[in-house]
Amino acid sequence: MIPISWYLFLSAVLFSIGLFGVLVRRNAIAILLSIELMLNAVNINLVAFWRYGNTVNMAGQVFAIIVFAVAAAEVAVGLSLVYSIYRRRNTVIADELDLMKW
Amino acid sequence: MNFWSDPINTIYESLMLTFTGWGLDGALAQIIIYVLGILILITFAMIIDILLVWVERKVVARFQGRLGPNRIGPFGLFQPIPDVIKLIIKEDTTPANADKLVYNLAPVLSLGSVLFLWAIVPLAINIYGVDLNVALLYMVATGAFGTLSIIMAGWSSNNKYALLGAFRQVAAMISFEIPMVVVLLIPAIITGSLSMQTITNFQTENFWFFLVSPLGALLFLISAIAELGRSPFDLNEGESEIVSGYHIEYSGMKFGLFYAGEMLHAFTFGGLLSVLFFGGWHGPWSSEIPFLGVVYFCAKALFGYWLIMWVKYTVPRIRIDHMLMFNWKFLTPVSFALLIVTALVHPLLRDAGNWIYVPGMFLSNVLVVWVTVEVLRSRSKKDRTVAETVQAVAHH
Amino acid sequence: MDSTQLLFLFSSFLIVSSAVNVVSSKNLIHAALWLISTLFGVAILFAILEAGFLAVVQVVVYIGAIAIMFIFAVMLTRRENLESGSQVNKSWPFALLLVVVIAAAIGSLMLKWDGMNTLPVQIAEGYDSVASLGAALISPDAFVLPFEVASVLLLAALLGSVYVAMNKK
Amino acid sequence: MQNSWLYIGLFLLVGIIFPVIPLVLSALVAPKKPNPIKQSTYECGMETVGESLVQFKAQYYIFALIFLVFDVETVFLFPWAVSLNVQPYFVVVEGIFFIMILIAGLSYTWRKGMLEWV
Repeated sequence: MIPISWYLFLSAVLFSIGLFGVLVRRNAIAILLSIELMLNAVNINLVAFWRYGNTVNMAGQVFAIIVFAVAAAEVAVGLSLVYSIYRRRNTVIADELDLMKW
Repeated sequence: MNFWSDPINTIYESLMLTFTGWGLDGALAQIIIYVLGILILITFAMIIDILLVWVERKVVARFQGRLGPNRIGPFGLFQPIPDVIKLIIKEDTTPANADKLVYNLAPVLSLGSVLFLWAIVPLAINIYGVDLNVALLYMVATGAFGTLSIIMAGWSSNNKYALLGAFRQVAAMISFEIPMVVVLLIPAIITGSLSMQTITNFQTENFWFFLVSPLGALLFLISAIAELGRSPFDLNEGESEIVSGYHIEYSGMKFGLFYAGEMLHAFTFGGLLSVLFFGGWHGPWSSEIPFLGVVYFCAKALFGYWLIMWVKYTVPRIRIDHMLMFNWKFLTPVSFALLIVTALVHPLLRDAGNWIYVPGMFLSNVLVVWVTVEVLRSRSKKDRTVAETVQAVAHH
Repeated sequence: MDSTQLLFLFSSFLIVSSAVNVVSSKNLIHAALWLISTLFGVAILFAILEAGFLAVVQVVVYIGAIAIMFIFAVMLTRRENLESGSQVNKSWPFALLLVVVIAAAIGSLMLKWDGMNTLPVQIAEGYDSVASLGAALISPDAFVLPFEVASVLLLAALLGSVYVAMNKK
Repeated sequence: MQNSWLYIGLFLLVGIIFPVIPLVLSALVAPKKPNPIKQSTYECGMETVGESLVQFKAQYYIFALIFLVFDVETVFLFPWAVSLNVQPYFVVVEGIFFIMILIAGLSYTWRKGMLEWV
């Protein structure tokens, strides 16, 4: 029997790793990869709370599925933006994208 | 409990008694028995795989008016054995710039992704790996590993042709996955379950789904051929353009694993076609004698495999753009139309009895086909008119 | 230490070590492959949590689609991805500090909560989570609105991303 | 439930170890005489020109995008399909509404010529 704290700590660690990746990676695609880690951390929590709460109430699983949809949408739009910027500026390094300064 | 009517459970219980008699923990004994069962199942699959090498070579020879293997054993039946020995003792070269770990992992994952499928395939009424309640999605999930192995092989070989072949193949696989998954929803709607065992049992008690959804079976077969990367959809190995596709750099047993995976995959898809639409192991006396069910299952799977081979050796390869257009502009809309019609008609006729339900569903399929054909006809007429006008203008 | 706990520890080791590799890999294809291994670990966790449907969906959606998308995108923009320079930006020590502080804050918040030792509830015999998930998704007094909105979200993502990716100049 | 996932887990483990056996066998038996020519990239005997990781058509990426969206959509449809038998009829309409929204997306990309192989 696993107490819920195990899942919560694991997901906190995964979330932190993802957050670190988002903050430090220079490549925009790597930033998106790290966001996926954070979304997965959220999903672990949602499913764990479904399992350790009232399993008849499916809210946790439904939310997890919605997170899947959001993750897919985020990847689709995010990668398309990266690709579009790459074609115009020939770079995927986030630091070099300083369009707003112009 | 009798061995002939329920072999797996009989063996399971006698083994359980033996192991716990030796003083083993119950859970541990269960795991050991599971592993033994899995090994037997996988060995069975691999024996079929080895026989398939002979079937494939013999049948292609007959299609092309040749004799095929006929030296070793009766009708060349033992030909696969030297084939395997040859693969094992061949030198295995690795390109110098390859990404070694990924390169070696790819063929293992490729065969593994096919073997995973055998966990859920029901071989007979009570002979199956596991009755998973999300088996249909599990089937799609194993396909994800197959796609992954192709990308890994193509990328890690560090070869232009391999990479191009891998991307062509992956584009085809992911495109044709959509109509396949949509067609999978049809048995799910009818039975209200995603378990292969429930689907087969339902067909045993009522009717084969081939009768209520012939179009679904056809769409499944077409998208299965594309998933397998077999002709007419074998773009990954257009010899004149990209040599041999994603496994161009592989040699020896690593190539053998890709090859074995491809064969077994085709057979397994034949089996899944039979499970989903042709009653799986269902046949005369199959419920009383499970081993007869295994025979029926293998016969039906072999028939599906033969259909795939028939198409492969008859139809020439089509161009990649045509292939993707065929999927997105024809197969996907048709499969969604079929899904919508099935979802609309099924609840209406569900309680009406089989004598109304089956013809009703069949007619709804016919309706979808008819509308599709009409739409295609009007479109091609328009295209032809445009082309003729252009030609007439050019003449003047 | 029972078998479920061992399995949990194994999969959490897989998740965390692969996640560290995702963040630190120089080669983006390797990072994407490590992401796949992380996601597979999460799928194992879902199976342990008896959310079988989600475990399979995790593989279908994340490994079968999202990870493949990443690899495609890396291939499309590959002039940059094998660069030899530093993969992290200059302010990484601050980021590390920030992350440690946030992790500590989350940890201390969790330690204050008194439900940390909750054990899983018994799931009734013959309970089909796929069917009840379906019922929850489509019944009007549950989640039918998110269900339909999800399709609008996916539509918006499809149109937006295809438009952005195809837009020439 | 728990047992069936235990079985699947064991199956995945055995299924991934099984293909390694012939590889190990082959590594023990097969000759190993590598040389630079043998290990060079195979391009029908030609010398390799340029980088081997070529950049490829963006069209592949567009199809992957459409696939991604439809793949997620089908995941929503599976629970819907399973529960059709025990639900009232308007549930069918909800699902069809859901499908129609995405079909609209497909037909838009079709109309705009984004499905063409250019």
